[in-house]
Amino acid sequence: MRGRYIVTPHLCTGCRTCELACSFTHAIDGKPGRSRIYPLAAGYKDLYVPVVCFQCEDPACVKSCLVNAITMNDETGAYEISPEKCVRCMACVAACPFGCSLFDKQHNLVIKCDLCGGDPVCAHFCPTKALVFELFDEEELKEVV
Amino acid sequence: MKPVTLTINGKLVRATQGEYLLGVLRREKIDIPALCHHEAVEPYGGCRLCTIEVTKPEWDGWKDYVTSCLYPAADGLIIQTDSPQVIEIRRTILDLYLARCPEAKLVQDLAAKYGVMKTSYQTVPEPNDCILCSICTRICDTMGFKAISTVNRGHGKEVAPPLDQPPDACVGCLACALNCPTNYIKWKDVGGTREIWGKKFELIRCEQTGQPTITREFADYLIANRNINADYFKIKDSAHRTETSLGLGKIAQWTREEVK
Amino acid sequence: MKHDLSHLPGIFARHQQKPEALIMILQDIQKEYRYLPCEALQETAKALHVPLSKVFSVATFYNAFSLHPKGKNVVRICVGTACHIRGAALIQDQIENALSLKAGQTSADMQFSIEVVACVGACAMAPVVIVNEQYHGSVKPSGAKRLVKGVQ
Amino acid sequence: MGITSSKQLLEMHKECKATFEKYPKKVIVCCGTGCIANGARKIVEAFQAALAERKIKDFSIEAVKETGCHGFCEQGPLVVIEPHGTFYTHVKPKDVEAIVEKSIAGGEVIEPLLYTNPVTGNKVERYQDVSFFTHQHRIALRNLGKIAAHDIRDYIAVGGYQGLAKVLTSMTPDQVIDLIADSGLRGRGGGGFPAGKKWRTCRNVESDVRYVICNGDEGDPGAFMDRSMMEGDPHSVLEGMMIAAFAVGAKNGYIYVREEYPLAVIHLQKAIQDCEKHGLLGDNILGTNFSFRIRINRGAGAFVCGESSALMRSVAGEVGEPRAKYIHSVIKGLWDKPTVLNNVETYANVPIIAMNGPEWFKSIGVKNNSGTKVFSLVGKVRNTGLIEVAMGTTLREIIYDIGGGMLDGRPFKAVQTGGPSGGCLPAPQLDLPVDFDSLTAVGSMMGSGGMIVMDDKTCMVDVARYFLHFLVSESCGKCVPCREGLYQLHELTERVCTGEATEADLEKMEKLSEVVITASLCGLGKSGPNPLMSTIKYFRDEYLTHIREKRCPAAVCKKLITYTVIEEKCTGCMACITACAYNAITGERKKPHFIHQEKCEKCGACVAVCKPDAILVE
Repeated sequence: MRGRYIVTPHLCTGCRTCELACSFTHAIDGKPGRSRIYPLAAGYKDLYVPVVCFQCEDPACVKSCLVNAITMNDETGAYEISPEKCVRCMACVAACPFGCSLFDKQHNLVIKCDLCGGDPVCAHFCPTKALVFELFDEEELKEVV
Repeated sequence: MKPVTLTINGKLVRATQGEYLLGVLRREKIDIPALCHHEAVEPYGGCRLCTIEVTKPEWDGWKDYVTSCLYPAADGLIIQTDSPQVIEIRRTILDLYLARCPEAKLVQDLAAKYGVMKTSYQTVPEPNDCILCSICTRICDTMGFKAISTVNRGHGKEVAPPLDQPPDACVGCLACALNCPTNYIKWKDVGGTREIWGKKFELIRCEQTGQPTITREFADYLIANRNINADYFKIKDSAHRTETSLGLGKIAQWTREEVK
Repeated sequence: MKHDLSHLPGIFARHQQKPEALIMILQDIQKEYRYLPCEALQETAKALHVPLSKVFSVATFYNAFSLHPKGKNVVRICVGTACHIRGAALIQDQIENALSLKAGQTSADMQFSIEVVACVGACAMAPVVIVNEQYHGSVKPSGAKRLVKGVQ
Repeated sequence: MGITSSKQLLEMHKECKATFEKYPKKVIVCCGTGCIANGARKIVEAFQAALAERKIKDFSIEAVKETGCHGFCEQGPLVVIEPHGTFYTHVKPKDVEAIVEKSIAGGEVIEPLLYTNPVTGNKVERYQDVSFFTHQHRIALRNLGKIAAHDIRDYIAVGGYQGLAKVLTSMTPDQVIDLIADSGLRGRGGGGFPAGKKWRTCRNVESDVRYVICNGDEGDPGAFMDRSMMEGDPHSVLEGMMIAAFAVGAKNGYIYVREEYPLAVIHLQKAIQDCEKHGLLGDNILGTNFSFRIRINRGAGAFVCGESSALMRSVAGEVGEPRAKYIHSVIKGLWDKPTVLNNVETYANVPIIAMNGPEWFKSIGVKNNSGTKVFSLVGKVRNTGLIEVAMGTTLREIIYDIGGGMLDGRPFKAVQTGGPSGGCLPAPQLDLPVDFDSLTAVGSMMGSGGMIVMDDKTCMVDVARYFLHFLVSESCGKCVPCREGLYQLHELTERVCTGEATEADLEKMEKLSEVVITASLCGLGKSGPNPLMSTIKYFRDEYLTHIREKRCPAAVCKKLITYTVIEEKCTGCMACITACAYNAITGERKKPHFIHQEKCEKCGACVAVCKPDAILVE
């Protein structure tokens, strides 16, 4: 299952539901994790943008990782950080030009959006449909892959 | 990738030929202790705690005791992860560890789990918390810095920077210290400077928030060797996110006005 | 201590600066300077493009290398099994006494170093003491002192 | 000007043979390490000087050969006059003049220089009749004491490189492997793994590159077989490696030599250069498409580098830490390529097996253990030296027939085989046939061939402590059972030696030993407790005497012994007083002396100088 986020900023109210959804989805031992998605004020009145990993082509996080802990999940197309492999050197956190690799202090983990295995929970919870996760159709998928 | 079938503690389990058994066992949620294992680096086989018992029908009852971190899966292997012999090996090793690292919490806890509360051997003359797992040196090697290594050999082995001087090759990434199982490697970050292995580093300050990020040396290494745009390191992640939202906001605002 | 490092390029060239020749290069350096000076290790790392940490690791792993200067005269006492059961320990006592040094040490005036070696392969003449590459076989405790006094 | 065909090699063989046999008489001066240490070089110089001034019919300095070790190092320097075999021992430079005059020119025998049989007291004229040699069967050592070690022409004269020629021109690699497999040759380095099987595995691995390595890192203390072979007959080793390389398909070979063996390095280097000059190493050897090169790597003092994976890392210029060998180094060895690693003696056997065939080799030795084995017979035995016997020869034959029995007539107590990985065998095991399987069955092992004989003055606890001390300092430190386990075993054994141990400690030692053996990463740890285990097994009483009575029956363990003067015997010569570095002895001339226990360091200096044996150690 591969797809992409469709963001419609003027629908976003900055309610931070997506953030909560992310945080709870990534809880470990019942402790919510740090959110991988950040709905931020976008510089204009009533305008918010949920900032989340773009799953770039040739991502800086992957290039900066010296232990190859960040790899693409072939099924979802998401770049995922292996928590066992990650050595917490903060290279990717410093290198991502969008600030989407983060350090979760509570769990002592470097984290980023993993698309929840192909069906991001944040999008489900967005009350205004500002954040939608849309699957690629067959033709598009061929292009992407 | 040939699939194989193993018998683990009496249960049939599928695996891939040649993959190391520790991975298979952990996938099966079997608790196998290991002190020198780290997924970022090649298996080492130093602590021997992940020793298991293996046999095959054609071995005529002969059993081998092998470290699962390095033993490749093969069809028909029969594995026992907690036979009395295996437990005895682990208990003895932990007993020996306690004689070397009596104060290391990790070792104490693991030993206690195996019923060893106090070492039955002579504590070594100068005990410390280094368990000589080599995770630090192997991570440093894998990352490409090769700044620290083990020196001497045998019982006198230790981890040290070359010539016992602040290592030139160290970029202050802290990976050695942050992955040390017993937190033996000391470092400190004070007021935008970092110190580790006797070497001092300036941390980059975010141009917007003034907060410290990684060391200048580490960033320079990534710029030079990993082809990462130098500008990315000028601000910290939160500032990057703000910039991203503002950038996207501009486009959104423009579309909004268009629509109007 | 500063060293004349002019011998090093020749040593590196003799081994074509190959990283796998590291051990042999260090042996040649040790032969030249009678130990491995820090500067030489740094130069070696540079010339072979081998990390300094690896050079240091190798230099401290093998018995043959010393990071401290050796004395002008090196007395090596073989403590191989054959020598051991024919009384190498007594010989060692005598020599250590005669030179007021312990095995592994070098005298303050840099005249003598005492080393023990696991076996020099001259077991048929046990016990063996080697003074400056000269082998002495069937050494008696009473004769041990004379061996080193002879050099003094 | 190289040799480009087997025909040319045969011609060269004839020519060299003619030179080799030009003079009816030959003088063999043993130049093994032992004899050199005793002054063999000076003997050679003396011959040169003596013959420079004097012309002898049918003789010249060319007929004076500096050969490899004869093995009888105890009696060196040795000089043999061939073809009669007149055997002169303890030769001094001043004797040379007489040897030239009487023996060479005159044909007489110089009685005082002959070997005296220690049992009968009779003089023995020919070395063939010396019991040390008569019971031996020399295959690997075939050329030692026969040809000049540094002269390729001598080697070719005695049929050298004919095995290689035969293999290259008339056999396929698979046939060579079959031949070695059929012969039953097992690795002489210790484990006894069948060489043919190893070669076949290597050949069958798919790879573009393969390597052949010769393990000359003879680290076992108390062993010097490989040293003597590398020094005395380097070409046999090279030829064996070449045949192996042809069989497995390797283009490059390495010889890893201990750094304590400088002469071996020099001789091997010379041999390699000579081979290159004659086209026996390099491209298209003997006109075939077989190409092979050999390089020498000097070790740097690490016993663990005798372990194959550690050795290979050391050849690559790295720290000699072993790796787990669940994938064997034959498959993934040097630089991760398939690699055949055999030891010096194994290779030295190969050329002659190639020449004489597998049936011949199998006819020597016993079932599953064909051929011979070289041992360094040392310790408290009369005739110490290098020996080679057929597999299956008993310990008793070796120690009593070849070794001439115990030194100073003291009782036999144990023999240690296999070095730090082996064990100590007691008197009831004397009739054990010496072969790989029999030794392993009784808790020792063949090892590379050290055989150290011990008498009642050897403390078995001290021997175990000695080996553990050695292993603790030689452990690479990678794995816990070896690094920490052997350290603790040494500490515990030390406690036995000082009388602080309890019987519970003894049990603890046995249990810990089991774990170290099963759980260690490499052979060093896996066999490390053997000396301890075997001494506890066969000499438990001695341990118990240390523990219960705080007494060392062999009077070795310093903490448990005292030195006292036997007043009736003391002549009051004051020699001990002068010798004692700790001022622990007082007394007046011609009056019995006295040892002050609180000052005595038990160094043994007094015993060594006491002529009337008046010092009691117990």
